[in-house]
Amino acid sequence: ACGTTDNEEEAENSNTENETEETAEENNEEEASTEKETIVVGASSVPHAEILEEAVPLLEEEGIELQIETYQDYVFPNDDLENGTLDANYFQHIPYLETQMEEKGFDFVNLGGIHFEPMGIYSKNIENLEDVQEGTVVIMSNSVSDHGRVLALLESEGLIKLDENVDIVDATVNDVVENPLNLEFDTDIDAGFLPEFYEREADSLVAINTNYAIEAGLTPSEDSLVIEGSDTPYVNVIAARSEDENNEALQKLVEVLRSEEIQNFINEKYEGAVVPVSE
Amino acid sequence: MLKEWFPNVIPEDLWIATQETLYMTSIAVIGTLILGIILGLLLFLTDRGNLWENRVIYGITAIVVNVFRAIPFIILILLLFPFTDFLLGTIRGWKAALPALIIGAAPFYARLVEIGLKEVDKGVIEAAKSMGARTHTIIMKVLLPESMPALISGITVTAIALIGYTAMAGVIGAGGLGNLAYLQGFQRRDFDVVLACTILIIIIVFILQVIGDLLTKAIDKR
Amino acid sequence: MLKEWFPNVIPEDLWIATQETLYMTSIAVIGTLILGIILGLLLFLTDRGNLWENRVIYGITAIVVNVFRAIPFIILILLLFPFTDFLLGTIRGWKAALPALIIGAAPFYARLVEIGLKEVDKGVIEAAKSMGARTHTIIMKVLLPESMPALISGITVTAIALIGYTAMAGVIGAGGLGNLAYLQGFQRRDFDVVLACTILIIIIVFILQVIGDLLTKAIDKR
Amino acid sequence: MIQIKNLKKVFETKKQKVQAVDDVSLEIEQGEIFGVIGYSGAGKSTFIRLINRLEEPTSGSIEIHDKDITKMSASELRLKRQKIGMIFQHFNLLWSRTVFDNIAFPLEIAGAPKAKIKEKVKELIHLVGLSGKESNYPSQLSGGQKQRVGIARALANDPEVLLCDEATSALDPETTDDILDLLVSINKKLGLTIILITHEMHVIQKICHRVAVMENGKVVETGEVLDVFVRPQSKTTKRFVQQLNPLEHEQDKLKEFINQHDDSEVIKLHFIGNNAKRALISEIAKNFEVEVNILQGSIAPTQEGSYGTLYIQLNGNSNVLTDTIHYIQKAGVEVEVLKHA
Amino acid sequence: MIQIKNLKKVFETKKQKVQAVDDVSLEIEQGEIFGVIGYSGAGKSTFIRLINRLEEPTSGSIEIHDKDITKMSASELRLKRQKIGMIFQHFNLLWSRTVFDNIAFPLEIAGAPKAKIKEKVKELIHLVGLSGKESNYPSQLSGGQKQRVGIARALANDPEVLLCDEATSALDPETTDDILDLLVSINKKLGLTIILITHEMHVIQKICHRVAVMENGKVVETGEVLDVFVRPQSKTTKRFVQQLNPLEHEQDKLKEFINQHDDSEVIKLHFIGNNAKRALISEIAKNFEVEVNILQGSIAPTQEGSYGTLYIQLNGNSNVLTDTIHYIQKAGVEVEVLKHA
Ligand SMILES: Nc1ncnc2c1ncn2[C@@H]1O[C@H](COP(=O)(O)OP(=O)(O)OP(=O)(O)O)[C@@H](O)[C@H]1O
Ligand SMILES: Nc1ncnc2c1ncn2[C@@H]1O[C@H](COP(=O)(O)OP(=O)(O)OP(=O)(O)O)[C@@H](O)[C@H]1O
Ligand SMILES: [Mg+2]
Ligand SMILES: [Mg+2]
Repeated sequence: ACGTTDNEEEAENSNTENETEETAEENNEEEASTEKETIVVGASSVPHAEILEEAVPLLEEEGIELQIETYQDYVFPNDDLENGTLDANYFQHIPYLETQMEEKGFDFVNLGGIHFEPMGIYSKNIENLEDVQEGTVVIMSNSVSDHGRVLALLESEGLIKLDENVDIVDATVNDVVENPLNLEFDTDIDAGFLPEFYEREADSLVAINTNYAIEAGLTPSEDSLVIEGSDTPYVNVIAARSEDENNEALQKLVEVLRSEEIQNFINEKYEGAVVPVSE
Repeated sequence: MLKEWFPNVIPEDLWIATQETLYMTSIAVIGTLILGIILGLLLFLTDRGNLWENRVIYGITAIVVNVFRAIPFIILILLLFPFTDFLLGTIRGWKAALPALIIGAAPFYARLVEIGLKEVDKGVIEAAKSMGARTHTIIMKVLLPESMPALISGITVTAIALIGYTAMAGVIGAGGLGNLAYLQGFQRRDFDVVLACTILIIIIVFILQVIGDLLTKAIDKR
Repeated sequence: MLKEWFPNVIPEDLWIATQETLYMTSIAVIGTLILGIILGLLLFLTDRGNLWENRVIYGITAIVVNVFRAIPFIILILLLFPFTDFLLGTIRGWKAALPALIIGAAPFYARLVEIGLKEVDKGVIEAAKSMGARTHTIIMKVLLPESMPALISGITVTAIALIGYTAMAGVIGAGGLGNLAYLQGFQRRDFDVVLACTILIIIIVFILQVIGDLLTKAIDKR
Repeated sequence: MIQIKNLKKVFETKKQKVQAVDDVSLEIEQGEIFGVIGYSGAGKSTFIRLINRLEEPTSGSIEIHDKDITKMSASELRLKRQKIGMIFQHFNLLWSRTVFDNIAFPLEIAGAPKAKIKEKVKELIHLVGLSGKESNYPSQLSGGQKQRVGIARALANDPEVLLCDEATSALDPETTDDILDLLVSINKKLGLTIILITHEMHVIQKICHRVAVMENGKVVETGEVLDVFVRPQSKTTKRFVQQLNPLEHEQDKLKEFINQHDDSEVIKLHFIGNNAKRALISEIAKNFEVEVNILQGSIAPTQEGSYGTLYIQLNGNSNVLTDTIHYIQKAGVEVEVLKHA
Repeated sequence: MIQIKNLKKVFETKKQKVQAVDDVSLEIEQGEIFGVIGYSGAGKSTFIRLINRLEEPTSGSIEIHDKDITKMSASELRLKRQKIGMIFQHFNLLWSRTVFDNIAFPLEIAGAPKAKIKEKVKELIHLVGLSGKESNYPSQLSGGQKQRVGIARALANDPEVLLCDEATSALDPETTDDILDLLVSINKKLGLTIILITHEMHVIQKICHRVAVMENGKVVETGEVLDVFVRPQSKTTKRFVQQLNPLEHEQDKLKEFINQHDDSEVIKLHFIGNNAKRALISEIAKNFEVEVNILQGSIAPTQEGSYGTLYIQLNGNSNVLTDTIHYIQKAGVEVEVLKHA
């Protein structure tokens, strides 16, 4: 099976049939909803796959079988959406989706935002951003799509200045034009390791996605030195091929994910690390 | 007890992942064995002072072997997409991981085969030559049998390394225990899942090692 | 030309990554060599019918070796954080990758060492015993020199595998060519970067292989 | 059958060049048993390995059945080698095969059918006296047993030529004799040509027709065995021939005897061919006023008549002694006077 | 010095149990050169390997200097072994070391200073005749040269006991003699005890004081060399003793001679000790009306007098022949009548 890590038994069953079904799937969707319909959604492990897992029984009631493919990286889910392996994916935020569509020429649509994970900057020893010393290390994940976000946060706090000609979303550490404190950037840590770095690199600033921060036992609202607010553009969305813009099953999926039940689940489970949106 | 010690472990997932690891590893081991022995023999035979001494073929084989050992696994997977797609019609799932696994591991095993073949007593090869044996016969009846303990220990080592590789094959949805440990365990910080997966991997490794050791011992008549 | 063929390659980055790879690999190779030979000797000597025959120590060594070979590399890195922190005072950068690299590669090399030692002529070990040699002397003057070609070929193979591992060490910011290929090349789809990194890796691998082969040939007097 | 012309082999090590085989020319007939002797390091093994091209000659040619083996293609060479058996100084058995399978190996190479292999191997195992050890591995054999496996293996494929590198040096006399008898009988029955390195002269004496003596890579002497035995030319050959009378060369001990009898003459008699049959000693004793005392020596029948050496002491009047010696010389026996009265 | 009691060694293979050494009890004196002979597979190598415990005995004890070696701790055994040199049947040289370094090895083990090692090794290389080959690797040596490296190595550390497993079987007679002389001189100078396996009886004859004959793991005969030579008891021993007269056992050839002279008597004379000095043959010729013809045989001086066998043919009147034989017997020479007139 294709690396799924689904919780639900229903999903489990389809897992083994997956290889044989894979080619047939595309046809199935086109024929639409006479029988039980199957949609395949690619997702990152946390929290996307977990949220989807919660939605499985709800969609079941609607006669839709949801199959979840979990991905380790951020490149293949879009590739697979393009080549038809997936019907939709749920792992990326709007800026990333847009860049990808532009660069790779993907013909995707945003079916709707589901949540955002506020990025926060934490440090074990530094109490306040005013106390940041000269030459302090800033640690962020190795996901290129996070870099602009973190830099934007730092800029908003006046620690650095970015090149005005560069779109914030695409900014990298090479676009820092003013760096009065000579901050050192460490940009290639696997996101999963960030809590460890927070713990052990006590004198650094660590930019952690809130979900990992919570897993590590931090309380974002109290422990963060600075955290993204709800005005963020980094909302995670369900993306699909443009031709499926009006696919009923996918519409249902978005609907269910924005339902009160799921929103409550998100709020309870992630305690602020993942914030549901229903725009 | 399982529930108590491993609250986040879903037995079915674990079972499926184990199967995936076993499938991937066993098929990849077979492929690696065949390809590795062929490449290893080529390296050995075309080397200076040996039966098929041939600088050109040796050079080419050495380059192939080294290049494929050198490429980071994730890049290798990427490079092999067209080939995998052509061969299997898909580039996802554990089957799609096989070409990369085999092509990643075979050059490595080829070197171990070469090391083993170099240890074969030259006098014995001479004896076979003096009997007028074809190179084919020398390979099948002298080189391989006389280096068998090293070949078996070598494939054991390679098989265990392959298990490590399968974890990386997770990026293309190959599944397996390593991937489960990373995604459900490490990323979600459910360390009981990591532990369970690791224990299962260790068990598999031990079984492989024991089989390898027993075979080596049974075969070694020196 | 560089600009034309590799528009996205930043030479300084490439240079730094190359250095990181070289540093990581060379120090890790030294560590692996030492640890691997010690573990390999332990495995060999405590095995049945050998000098230090000892079921318990053999069992423990085998378990240690197998467990560390079995754990997926990324999990190994995680597990080693406390140790790394204690040892180096940081878990960042290429130095922090060393413990995981060494502990990941040494068990593997240990098995290759064991294979090499098993090929040493038993008659020669007996000769040394008959002269009243201490085990220490037998190790230093018989086992190691007589298996030297296999040990050198083995460390060459391991060193090249280590280069592959350094790519994985990228997850903790260890840098290196493999990581550069992944981050700047793969993630951003700048395949010229992947190509440049791969070429550099291949060059390093070739240099390693040539050194290994030359050494083996110079040393093998059979 | 085998014509060797100007054969040379040079080994180069870092520090020196060794001329292991130096301009050797020889002819060996079909059905001949040809011995090669020489000191350790003389180049014997190298020479024999050149014959089936296990060692590439530096220069020179080796023709077997009028085909130059040094110019053969790989496949011709292979077929030729199937008919050249070789017994190695260091056995070179496959550790991974049992005694049975080691002996079966050349038959497998030649593509013999299973049933024939089985029969042939069983017969050979019996012939070399290894019955009961069929399924032992080489590591479970004694030195001599390994040697015998090597011999059986070399004979398995009914070779036309057999190259033996000290084939019996690890064997006790009884087993040696059995093996030599076996070789001779195959030689007679099938016309097998044998080239045999040894340092045991009685092996040469027992089975060889001709012998070559090597020294520093050169052949310093060749000829019929008896000729070489009787009239060894080089120092090396003389030393080897002494071995046949294993006690003869202990001249130190002989000296004690010589000095004890100051009034006697000590002479060395050399019997060549038929003369040894004559009752020489008793004739002397009857015809001359001398006392004859055999000090030391050895005498034996060979195919071309008796051959041997006796050291005898003659006591008597010096005139009589001179006459006696003349008498002996006239009888066709070589005399050497070691000590005058 | 070495006391061996009820020593047993059983090898078990899948198909059979081999009693390689079977209840051997022996005593070997300080300074003795002790030979061991026996057919291939008799258990000689196993026996000698038990003495320095390279092989663990199945049962029995081996005391060297009154200390049971089978009960020694590892470190005691190690120190003991430094004083027991061993020459292996298959040399067991380190391929990674040059001739010089191979010989230096036991000295390094014993912790000798560099300068002493250098001196000692040079001396040994000279003694075994390998000058000029110091920096060769074993793969660049001939069989006999390897053997000599093994010998030099075994002697390097001035051992008290030397175990030789066919130490000279790969050597030509000249080199063998040199090596044996070397061993004897060390034996005399330093009181080195030597246990020596060989199948060359002249080696036994030349240097051994006592000899044991093994058969199927058992010692079937032991004793002073001359005793065993003169009065071999077991069939095995007889067969080995024949080797000393390398031509004697060719009874087939002898028979031709015997049949040719129908009117003669063929007798075998056995000389033991001083009798061989007497002018027996000439006395017979003078005193009796017989013609004496020496057919075959060998005779030689040993330390305890001449020793040898002669086959002679007596032609004459049958009464006279009987008298002659009586005369010979009275002279103290053993007589065996092979063919009556
Ligand atoms: N490891 C073993 N396993 C089984 N049998 C063995 C083993 N080693 C020796 N033997 C058997 O024990 C017997 C005695 O062997 P050993 O090597 O002592 O003979 P040897 O007298 O030295 O003969 P040779 O003169 O041929 O060297 C032989 O029959 C041999 O096959
Ligand atoms: N590969 C080699 N490299 C260098 N020298 C060599 C090599 N092989 C043999 N020699 C040398 O060539 C000479 C002849 O060796 P060869 O083995 O032919 O001697 P041999 O007559 O068989 O002696 P032995 O009776 O001791 O076996 C020796 O001096 C040896 O040192
Ligand atoms: Mg030789
Ligand atoms: Mg033996």
